[in-house]
Amino acid sequence: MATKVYMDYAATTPVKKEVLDSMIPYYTEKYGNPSSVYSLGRESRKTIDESREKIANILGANPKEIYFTSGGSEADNWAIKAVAMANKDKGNHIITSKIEHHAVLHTCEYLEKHGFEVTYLDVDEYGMVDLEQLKKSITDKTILISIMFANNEIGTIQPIKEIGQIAREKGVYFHTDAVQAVGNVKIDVNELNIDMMSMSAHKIYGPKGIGALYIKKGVKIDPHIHGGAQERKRRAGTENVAGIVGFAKAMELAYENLEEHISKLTKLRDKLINDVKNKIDYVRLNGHPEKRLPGNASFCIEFIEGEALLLNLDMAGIAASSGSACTSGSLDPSHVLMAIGLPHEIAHGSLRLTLGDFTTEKDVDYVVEKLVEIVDRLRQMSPLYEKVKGV
Amino acid sequence: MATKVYMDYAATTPVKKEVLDSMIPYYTEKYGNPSSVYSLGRESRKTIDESREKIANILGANPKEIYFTSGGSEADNWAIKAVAMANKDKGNHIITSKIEHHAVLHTCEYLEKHGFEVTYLDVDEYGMVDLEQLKKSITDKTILISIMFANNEIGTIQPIKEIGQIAREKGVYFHTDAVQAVGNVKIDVNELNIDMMSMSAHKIYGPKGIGALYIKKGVKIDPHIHGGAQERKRRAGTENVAGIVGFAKAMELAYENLEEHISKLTKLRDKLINDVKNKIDYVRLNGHPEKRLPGNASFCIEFIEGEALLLNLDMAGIAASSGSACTSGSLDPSHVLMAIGLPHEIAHGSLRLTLGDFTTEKDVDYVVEKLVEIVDRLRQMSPLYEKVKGV
Amino acid sequence: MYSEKVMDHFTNPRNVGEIKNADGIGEVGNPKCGDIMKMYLKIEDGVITDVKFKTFGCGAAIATSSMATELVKGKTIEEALKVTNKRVAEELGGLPSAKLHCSLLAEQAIKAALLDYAKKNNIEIEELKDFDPNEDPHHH
Ligand SMILES: Cc1ncc(COP(=O)(O)O)c(C=O)c1O
Ligand SMILES: Cc1ncc(COP(=O)(O)O)c(C=O)c1O
Ligand code: FES
Ligand code: FES
Repeated sequence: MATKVYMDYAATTPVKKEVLDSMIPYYTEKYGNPSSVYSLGRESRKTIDESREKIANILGANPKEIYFTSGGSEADNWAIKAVAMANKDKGNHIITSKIEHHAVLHTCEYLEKHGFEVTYLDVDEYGMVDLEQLKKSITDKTILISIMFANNEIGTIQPIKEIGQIAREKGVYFHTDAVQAVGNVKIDVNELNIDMMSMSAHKIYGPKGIGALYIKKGVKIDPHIHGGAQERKRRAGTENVAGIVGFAKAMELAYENLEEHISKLTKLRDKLINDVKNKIDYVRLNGHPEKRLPGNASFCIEFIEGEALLLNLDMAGIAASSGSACTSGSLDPSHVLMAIGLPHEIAHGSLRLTLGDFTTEKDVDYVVEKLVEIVDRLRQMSPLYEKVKGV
Repeated sequence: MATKVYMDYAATTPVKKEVLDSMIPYYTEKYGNPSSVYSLGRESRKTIDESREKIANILGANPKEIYFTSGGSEADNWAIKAVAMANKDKGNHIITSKIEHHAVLHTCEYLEKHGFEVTYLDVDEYGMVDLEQLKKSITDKTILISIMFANNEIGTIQPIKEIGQIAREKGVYFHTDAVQAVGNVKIDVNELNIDMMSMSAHKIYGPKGIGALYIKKGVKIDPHIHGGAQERKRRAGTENVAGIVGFAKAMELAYENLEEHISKLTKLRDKLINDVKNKIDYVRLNGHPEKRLPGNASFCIEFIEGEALLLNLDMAGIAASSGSACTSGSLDPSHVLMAIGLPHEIAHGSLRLTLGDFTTEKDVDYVVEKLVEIVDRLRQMSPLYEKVKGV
Repeated sequence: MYSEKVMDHFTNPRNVGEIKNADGIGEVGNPKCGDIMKMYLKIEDGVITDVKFKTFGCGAAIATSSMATELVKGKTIEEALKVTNKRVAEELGGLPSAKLHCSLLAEQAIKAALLDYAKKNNIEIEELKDFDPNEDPHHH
């Protein structure tokens, strides 16, 4: 069935009209290679510089500290692998958390195979890292702490400033995957003590395939892609000019109306959470009750299985997710839900509804209505539910 | 001045209308994340699969052997670094040539710093590698040969099939940077004995920021970006769906009309070469006289300096290049022109004119007319020309 | 990349050419690094009455030669010696950092021409005692 209600904004977003409009000229008439010296090329270079500046200004960074990448995953890989390589004479220990995105976790696992040691911090039932455990984990050999800004599944927002403060005191670099936080949280990289930060455009109504890594001046890090002199010789490759323009436009739009965006989403999300809790029993909200992304509503609905639920929702025209999109193909329950202490069978019934700028109250009502029906139907055929209800 | 005649198709190309049209829906209504299970996501997945298939079919490859990247530089980096890492127990020796793109050369230099040994093959005056030297360079420790298909500056096309044959006989992997060859040469990866091949869409009227690496089944290579399960777990990151669609469309268009494209460009190029040679003295054509890309005309114009020439051409509305675009910012003469044996001062006067699908005969005439004027003026003020002419 | 002033001097370079029977001729640079500059001076009573140049070089090299000739024309030898590459670059509204070294060529060419003049006329110019016109300015 065609999608009627899209509630998976954390997976990706449509490109806003203003964003697409800003991109088109860079495909057609303004196609010059930014490295070329003639006017058509210089124009592209100027556009990239301006885009970089816009993004830097929003984040309180210097334009020279913004490096464009092909997305959030590349930014995560770059930050972690290249800081590890550049600082291995100093130490081989990295600290991260158990609820990171796979782009961080699998990169850390790769480094473990190549002589690095990684501490995966626990999180509490709300998905919060423990600052005391973090402090205790830092050793002489620790070169990097990588903790995500906000979690993509359960929406929990970490105490970034405090983590950065601890890192700075110990002389350890601090990287944060802010792919989900950007566009949803006010971010000043200096105020928050961030050394490196990953971003991705397609989560904030920009195009897929473009993102950035903020690298604070002075951070010792290897280049990521060798070749031409692009991105200050740290990330070679002809620049995705249209993508960069679209990313900058999306950032601008997101931060122009941040307060409004947050208050609108929070209101809709709270309505959704309350309605679901009121109309369905054996439901729990995952993630932190307050310190969460404005558009994130993540539930565990007991006695039903995630895939069956998603398929049913899809048949009702509702696009939703169970855990993160990237792992939808996998059969294992989400590592995030396991980390917050949910037992397997409950983690299996997770449902992530994420709201965005085009979500309406009517959408919320429709989703709740359909969800009640579907959950009811699935539970009727669940032997687990039968036992609980004693039917 | 606004660009009147674009003659730098080797640097980048405008996106063709059909290509852009094919991309737009994936920004607007078909924005689903390909990893999502609902219909909007499945549609994106299907589109990616179809695009992969189209590209694979054109190259005689299996769709499972095509891995999308953010462009040619990333593909080069991936192929070389990740084959090196995955096969270092077998050996630490890599063979490449002196005229590779910086994405290959700088990657090799990086590996040299990390315990690998690299042989940089010489080329003859036409930019051709010597197959005998190649054979002799292979040792027990050789794990990879990386030789570009066609050179971006001088247009010379290498004997790829023979190189592949030698590599195969010796049990060494063969990677080729085909960024300039794709869309200009018929390519069957199996016939040509290619194990890995880098491609980039923005050289063939597709968008910037998307490319691919062909990896033959069975090649032992590490993943490039760790994270989600995209690209068969070898290159994580939400797929640039619109970019992939545009890339496939561009490939389709390029190979639908390959013969026509080649014969049209060859004719225009030969006219350009002849006119320049007839009207300007002390000019030499760089690269192979026959085995060259259909759109490439690379000259050395003695007694004048490249940048001054380019600036003057730009003021006449002509977009051209001196050496490769990525190094235009650099003061060193091109490594390619040095490798074919040109002395510094001659290499400094290089001019690359590259023709493409929108080039007309009138364009060629205009460029020749302006070039004659500009060369004359610059030579009038050149103390070197003065000596030769004995003025 | 270049300021308007640089582009102006590049497009319409002043004082291009040569002077027959020049009183001083200086040629500096090194074809190996791509650039050569030749400066011709006409000097009467210690004053530079005419100046011409030829340059094989980049946009910055041409523009700085042109500007340098304007700055020394009508000046005394002492005044001409004060025309540094920094001054030339400033007069042009600045140069991109990668191109700053190009302006050195003009300064060197004027000095070389003055040295040639001094030698021909057996005069000693204090400021040029340690000056070597054959030194490659790119390798400073
Ligand atoms: C031969 C060659 N290899 C690699 C590249 C790099 O490709 P991209 O700009 O897509 O990274 C280019 C062009 O820039 C090229 O001409
Ligand atoms: C927290 C987080 N990090 C990283 C990524 C990866 O970003 P991208 O898809 O742009 O590679 C995502 C989303 O997929 C994410 O939610
Ligand atoms: S029964 Fe299908 S995933 Fe377990
Ligand atoms: S004079 Fe040498 S690069 Fe400008």
